[in-house]
Amino acid sequence: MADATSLPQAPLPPRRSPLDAVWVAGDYGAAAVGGPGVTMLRRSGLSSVQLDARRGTAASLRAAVAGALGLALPGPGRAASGGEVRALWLGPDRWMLLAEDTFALEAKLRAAAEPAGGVVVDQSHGRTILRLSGPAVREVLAKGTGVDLHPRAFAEDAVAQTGLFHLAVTLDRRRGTGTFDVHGMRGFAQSLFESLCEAAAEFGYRLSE
Amino acid sequence: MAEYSVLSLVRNALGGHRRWIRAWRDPEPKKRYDVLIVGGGGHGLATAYYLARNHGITDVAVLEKGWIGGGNVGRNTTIVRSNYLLDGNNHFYEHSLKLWEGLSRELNYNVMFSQRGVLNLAHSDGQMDAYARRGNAMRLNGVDSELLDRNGVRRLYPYLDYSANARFPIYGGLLQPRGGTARHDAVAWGFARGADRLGVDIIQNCEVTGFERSGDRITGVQTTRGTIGCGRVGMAVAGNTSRVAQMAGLELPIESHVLQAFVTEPLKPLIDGVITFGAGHFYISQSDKGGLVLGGDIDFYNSYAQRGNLPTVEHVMANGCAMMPNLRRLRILRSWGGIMDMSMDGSPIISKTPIDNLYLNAGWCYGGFKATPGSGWVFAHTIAEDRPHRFNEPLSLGRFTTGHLLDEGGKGPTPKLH
Amino acid sequence: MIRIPCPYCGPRDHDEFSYAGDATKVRPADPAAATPEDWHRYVYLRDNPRGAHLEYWHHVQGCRAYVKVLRDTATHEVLAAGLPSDDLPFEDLEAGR
Amino acid sequence: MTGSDQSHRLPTGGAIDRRRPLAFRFDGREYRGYAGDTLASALLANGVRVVGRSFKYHRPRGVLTAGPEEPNALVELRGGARIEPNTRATMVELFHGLEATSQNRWPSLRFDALEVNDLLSRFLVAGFYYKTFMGFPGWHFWEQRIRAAAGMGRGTTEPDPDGYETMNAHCDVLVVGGGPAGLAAALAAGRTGARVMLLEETDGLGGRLRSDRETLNGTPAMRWAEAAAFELVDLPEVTVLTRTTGFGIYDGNVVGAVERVADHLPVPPAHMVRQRLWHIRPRRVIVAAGAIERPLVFGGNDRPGVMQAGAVRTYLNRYAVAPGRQAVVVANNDDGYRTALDLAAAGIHVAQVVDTRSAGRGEWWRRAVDAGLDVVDRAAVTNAYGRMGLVGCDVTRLDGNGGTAGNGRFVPCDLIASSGGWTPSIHLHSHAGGKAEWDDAIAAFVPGPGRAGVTTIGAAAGRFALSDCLADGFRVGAEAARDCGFGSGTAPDAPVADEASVAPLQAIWSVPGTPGRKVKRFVDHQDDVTVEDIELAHREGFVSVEHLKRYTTLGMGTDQGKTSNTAGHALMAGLRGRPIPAVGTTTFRPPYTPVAMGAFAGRAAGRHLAPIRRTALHDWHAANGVVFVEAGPWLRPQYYLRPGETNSREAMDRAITEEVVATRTRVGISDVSSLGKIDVQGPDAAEFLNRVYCNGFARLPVGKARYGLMLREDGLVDDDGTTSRLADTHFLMTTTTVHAAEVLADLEWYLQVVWPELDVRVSSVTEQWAGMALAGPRARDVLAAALDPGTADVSNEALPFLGVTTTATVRGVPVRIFRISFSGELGYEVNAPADWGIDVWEALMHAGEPHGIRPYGLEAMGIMRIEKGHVAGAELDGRTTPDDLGLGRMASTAKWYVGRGMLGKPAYTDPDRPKLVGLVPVDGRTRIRAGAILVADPDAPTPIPKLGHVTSSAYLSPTVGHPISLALLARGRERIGEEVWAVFPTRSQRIRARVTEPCFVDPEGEKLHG
Ligand SMILES: Cc1cc2nc3c(=O)[nH]c(=O)nc-3n(C[C@H](O)[C@H](O)[C@H](O)COP(=O)(O)OP(=O)(O)OC[C@H]3O[C@@H](n4cnc5c(N)ncnc54)[C@H](O)[C@@H]3O)c2cc1C
Ligand SMILES: NC(=O)c1ccc[n+]([C@@H]2O[C@H](COP(=O)([O-])OP(=O)(O)OC[C@H]3O[C@@H](n4cnc5c(N)ncnc54)[C@H](O)[C@@H]3O)[C@@H](O)[C@H]2O)c1
Ligand SMILES: Cc1cc2nc3c(=O)[nH]c(=O)nc-3n(C[C@H](O)[C@H](O)[C@H](O)COP(=O)(O)O)c2cc1C
Ligand SMILES: [Zn+2]
Repeated sequence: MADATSLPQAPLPPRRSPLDAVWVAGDYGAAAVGGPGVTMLRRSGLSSVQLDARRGTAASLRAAVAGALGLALPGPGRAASGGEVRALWLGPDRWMLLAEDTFALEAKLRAAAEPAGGVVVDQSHGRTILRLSGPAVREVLAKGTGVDLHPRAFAEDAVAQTGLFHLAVTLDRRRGTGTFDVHGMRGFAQSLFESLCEAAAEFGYRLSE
Repeated sequence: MAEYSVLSLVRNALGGHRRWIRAWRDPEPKKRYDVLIVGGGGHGLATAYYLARNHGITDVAVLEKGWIGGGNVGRNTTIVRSNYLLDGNNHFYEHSLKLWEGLSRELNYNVMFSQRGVLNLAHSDGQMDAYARRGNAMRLNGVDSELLDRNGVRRLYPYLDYSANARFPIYGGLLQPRGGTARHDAVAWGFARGADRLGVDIIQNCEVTGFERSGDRITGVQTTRGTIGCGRVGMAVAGNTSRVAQMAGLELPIESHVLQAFVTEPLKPLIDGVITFGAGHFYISQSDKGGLVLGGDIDFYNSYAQRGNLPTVEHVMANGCAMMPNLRRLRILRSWGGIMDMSMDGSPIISKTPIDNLYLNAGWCYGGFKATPGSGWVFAHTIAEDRPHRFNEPLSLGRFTTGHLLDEGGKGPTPKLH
Repeated sequence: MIRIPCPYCGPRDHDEFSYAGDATKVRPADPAAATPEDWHRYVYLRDNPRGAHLEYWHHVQGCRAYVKVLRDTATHEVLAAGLPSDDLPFEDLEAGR
Repeated sequence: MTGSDQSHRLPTGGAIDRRRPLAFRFDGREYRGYAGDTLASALLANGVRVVGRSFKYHRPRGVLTAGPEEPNALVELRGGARIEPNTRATMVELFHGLEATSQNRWPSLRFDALEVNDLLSRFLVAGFYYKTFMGFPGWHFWEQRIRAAAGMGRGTTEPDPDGYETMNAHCDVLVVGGGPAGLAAALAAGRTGARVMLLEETDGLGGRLRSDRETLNGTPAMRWAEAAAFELVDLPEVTVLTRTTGFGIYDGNVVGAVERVADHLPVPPAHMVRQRLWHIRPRRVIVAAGAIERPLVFGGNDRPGVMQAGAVRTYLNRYAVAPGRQAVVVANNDDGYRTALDLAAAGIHVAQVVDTRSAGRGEWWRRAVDAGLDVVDRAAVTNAYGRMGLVGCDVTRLDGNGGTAGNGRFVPCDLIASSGGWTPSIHLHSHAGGKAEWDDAIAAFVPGPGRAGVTTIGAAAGRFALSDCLADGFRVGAEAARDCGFGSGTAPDAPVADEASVAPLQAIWSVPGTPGRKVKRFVDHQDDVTVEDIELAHREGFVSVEHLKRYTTLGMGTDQGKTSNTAGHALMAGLRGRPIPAVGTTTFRPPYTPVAMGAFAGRAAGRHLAPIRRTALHDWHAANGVVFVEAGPWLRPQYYLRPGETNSREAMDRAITEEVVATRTRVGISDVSSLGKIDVQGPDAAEFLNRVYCNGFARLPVGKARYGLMLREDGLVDDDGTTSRLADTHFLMTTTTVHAAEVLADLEWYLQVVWPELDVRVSSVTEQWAGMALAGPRARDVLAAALDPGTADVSNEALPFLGVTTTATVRGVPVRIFRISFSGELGYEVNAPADWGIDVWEALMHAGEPHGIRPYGLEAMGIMRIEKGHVAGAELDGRTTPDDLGLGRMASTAKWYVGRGMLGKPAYTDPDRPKLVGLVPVDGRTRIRAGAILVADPDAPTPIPKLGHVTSSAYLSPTVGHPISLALLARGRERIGEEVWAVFPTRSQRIRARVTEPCFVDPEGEKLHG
């Protein structure tokens, strides 16, 4: 059933983040010459829509998504960007598609993907996304994950579903030097945030708006 | 004069300790024995001892593939208690605990059984209720138990984490004052010496590699030291149960898993009794030598390797340090593992088997050390009388078919969860 | 750390997975035709071999696939890994054991 | 003690920084050392000889070694909450203000009351405690005394103030050990561009080169090591970690290592952890851990002043410390000559060089003789004298048959440098399951076949010549890199070592005593295991090395037998008349050297033990008087205090009662976000649910919800929850909070493994939706008022009990509304996208204000579900069947579902099984607590037969006005109306209880449907 996704009439309240109570922009941790080792920002207000291919529909789904979004769904361990949308491989026949809007992506996907065998599940509110960049990012993440983040092993557009400080996350290695998006579960966002801050403290870190 | 006593010690000291004799003989295996016990761990040795002592059956050999006590009896965290919820377990373990209370004198061997109290911590109302139920059930069975509130726990152990920083606050606990620890190696050696003195042959470096069958009966066992004939066979090989059972064509409700244990550098007395954390698997006590002996969860995968991996080590330590934040600077001296025969309901099996003269003692999971004397007692009875003792009737193999499970944790047939 | 080569994610630490046990156990295909004895064997009995063991690991913190792993329970060495539908060389190993 | 200010510091030399003197204290007395010293070298520089007491006999002991194998010089480092007992003085880098205290002595190091044990030692032989303490007054009495005497250092009861963390690493080649072999390996691998890590336990690279005066191409070999270190640092893919011990190899060749980040500092500065635990996942491991010297076993070989020869060289050359002024050197290998020459070069009088061999006259012997040293061979030190410090020793000829010839000659000395050969550090090789093989040439175990990907080189492989170590390193390093796809595998050229040829070692496992003299010959210094103890163990049948270890405690101290095991095992082999390899060695276990528990725990300490899961409504609760309670990972509202109210028992009781009353009479709202929510979609979704639930789901209409019960494969109840059909092929399943993750994993299991033919996709949407239960007679009014007009009709007709609507919006936010209820009231569960959860909650609160709405927490929810007889965790305890819970009729007979095959088991159908019932106190007042046991006769003799137990209880049901409980009672349904005893012996309680139906409120469900 189409949930109430026919675009609502009333103006929507701004979306809250589970980090509202703890996120105070500023510089923290050790004072680092040459700027903080890590800069963190929240990627709020995105659409994160999970797209599954039903049994035997992966190929038709790929074609449908390519047609509608101009995006080739990536293979295992990879991300792909197309237009305004970024797609992350999450698991066999499963992707997360992200865009900077509130409902448009979900609606688009329902229209394009469902007929092709896609199963669309909105997860926009269930995941909290942090963007980490700076010279110490790899070291900070390495304190919490067993995935090899060296560029030889985890190049741009690499994606990993893994544990970070014992929490299930998706790591998305963005383009540019040392920029990672970390997608975590909303309920654990504050724990994840605290772990990242503690791990980053020795390098100095910045919370930016 | 008892063979071992203060006086004999003094007398021998004056003689330069030259007159002590072997604690147990090192005989060549005979061609045949009335009863063969496979496995020279605590249970096998205790069974042999009680066969001779309680049933007068002395034509017995214990066959051990390595050195006696080299299995789990020699690598466990030595916690002895009888604080079980379900009657089937509680009566059995309490019988065992009573035997512990007289064991050193019985064996003329100091097994250092020390009733320093076993305390289980609770971290939620639900857990307090569950402990209350257990404590109450124990009392109705005549077993000691005390329900402590948070202050009661604090009086016993002032240095646990009562701070606001504790992730899982301490609500209270269940104390069994008669619980405690024993010197694990001494238990194996004491039973071995006791059995030996009653005529039992203890045969080391003798691995059982197969069974000789005649119809539904076992006529002998093949070993690395030749074939040995027998009237009856009792199997008490703990982590190796499935392998030996397979030689007899039995498939059992058992998986083998590795449990790690740890000891710290020796310290002056720091922890008096046994404490277990309730918000994660962790238990700790202090050995008489001074090392803190601690353990936690199994490694969660089938294993026959007596060693585990870092995630479990770290998990155990994290739980320990959360319960007692003063542990963090203390150092782990040694870690090791033992292979545990995890049964499908988490409770032991002491039972007859589909094979007439083959008897099974297995499924000990985390907790068979405390059972050692009791297990030997009822297993000897089962072998001698060809029927279970009343305390091991509920521990039959048949319960998995009938559904009379003894699932203390309610975890179902998932061994890694017990 | 056992390193498990997830067919999708590549080698990962075993603590990203949750152990799901013996993969040689096959659930009775036609439950109505299965006898109590069949259920008993499926639910309770285990081969529990020392050596090559065919087992499932669930990549819970990863792609959430159930991965079939052939692992030596004596050494913890991973001998092969695949999907539930894959045939791993278990029989060969068993025969040679 | 003769300590004046650095009286034993050599005037020149050493790798210490004489411009940086550091003050420190030992046992309260102030001393000075230099940067670059260890605590041990600084104590020796100050002439401090006795630093500790042995474990059992409390014998005064001095520094024996210069490394991690130190068994004697254990101190309590620092103090207070930072105290570190049993710290090896040889491994502590000196820092300004360091405080150390000697341990295992009372009242002082000099006068230790328990030294009486040394006099009683003939009684306190190995295993004496097994033979006594069995009678009056009982073991417990003696145990207290023995425990007080045992142990070593003191722990603290205060929390450790410092931090720890974990670090993960990957590399192509990992080299453990930064001596010449390890440096060469790291260089060879690093130059290829491979990712290389090098671990070194001490503070600097060089290994034995830091201690020995070896040369390469005529220049000190240490120069080469320094150059190598510089080159490594410059290679971009090479990581060098000093102060880092590789403590164990685990499966997958993952190496655990601990980095002592701040242990060389007085306290860790802000944001710096004390220690860091590394998980290193290398493709190839090269172990270059070096070798450990063995002391010779002779009478009095534990006297303060007896030291390992290699350690003597370390103190001389690296620390510029004279460990004595008058030395005797004794060895069974050429190390004696090396050491004697170094002593002489440092200007220390070498009174005698003793070679126990009959065939030791090689090039080193010649050098010693040429240097004018007094050399005697076929002789040994047979006894050493001096309680608080060595004063001399007997040197006696050996007769070549294991005895002595003639009387010993007394040689005055304050230092004995002894070497019994070197034992390769095969620990890591062994952790990885590698075999140990006996090498007669060096009389030690060397690595045999081992795990693929792990190679041991240099001294750790029994190759002691510097040239061999370098050659090994370069070759194996290059090969390892090549195996990872880097370089050609060709070893770089090694520099040429200027080495004298070595005369073979001749093992001597214990030196015979001087006839007629009772002497103690220590094999294991720390645990006071003597040659006589080993003989006793043999006599009593403890002849396997494992029995020997456990009976005598050989090798069980903090040093784990690093200096003692080889001799101990060899002695047993001798007694048994068997070759040493046949007797074998005990098992090597991690950690290589002791590792702090905090390092393993990492950041998972205190409240970080487990991550905290917060609901989307958390911030609202926090701002509105909530008291949270831990529910697994979740923090959930337990109850709400009034503004400004402080928490107390009374406040809690009142809050809970008010919350129940408000909900039952008006309207309440609670946060149910933590319930598991699983999105189930696909053409086979209905069939799938039909198989996993015991009740039917195939024909659930779209827009309807149904309560479902799930069994485990063994037929017992697993989980319950309502599942709604949102569209023909789309369901939303809910689960209990605790089982949410497990249920999802089970569903995935069935879909991926058991029924791959079903076309269904499942995913967790727990986090996507905030869940709120709105309940009470006014719930509909509140809901209707909160909805954006026209978005949904929630009238009883349009949205009857178990109806579902997904069209509504609240403040523009799309919500899902399910008409279901746990409290038994008219109720709705409203799900809102989590980021707007608080907005929707506030809208409902706002709409509820005129109706007196109250938020309610878990306690009130618990009471209301007990009032309704709804089962929860305490009843779904993994031991109950559907029928036990009164849900037997739910289990379909028309279809197959998980668990059905088991339900016929005799025990499950036994009429005596406990069944769910209600209980009320006959006196109408006394609470029957959960955990009470139900019995027919509380005065029956023990064991008292049990009829069941109380699962859940409400101390007061505000609705019915008295306490109520749920229980599982044998033949319970037949006993309704009867009375039983509920006993609670741990609180000395027995209560008469009447058995009732399990539902206390609105049994017909009128409220629900109204
Ligand atoms: C780390 C750890 C901690 C534990 N902590 C506790 C605790 O605190 N309290 C508690 O009560 N219990 C504890 N246990 C459980 C307890 O140690 C065991 O349940 C108990 O020791 C098992 O019985 P056993 O002594 O007979 O076994 P074992 O000592 O293992 O004896 C079995 C013997 O059989 C031999 N064997 C195997 N196969 C053959 C063969 N084919 N031929 C000949 N011989 C064979 C083995 O070599 C072994 O010696 C713990 C276990 C472990 C591993
Ligand atoms: N005189 C002799 O007979 C004799 C005997 C043995 C060695 N040696 C000499 O010693 C040197 C041996 O060279 P090498 O490189 O093989 O060994 P080494 O002893 O020089 O270096 C080993 C290094 O590894 C470190 N180490 C040990 N275990 C570690 C661990 N688990 N984690 C981290 N670091 C660890 C040690 O601190 C040390 O620095 C050569 O110079 C050789 O000639 C001489
Ligand atoms: C209760 C207990 C206390 C122990 N105390 C020590 C100890 O103080 N020192 C030590 O080296 N090992 C100690 N161990 C561990 C043993 O050395 C050994 O690791 C264990 O028995 C397993 O044997 P294995 O390592 O040879 O396989 C202890 C073991 C147990 C069960
Ligand atoms: Zn995966």
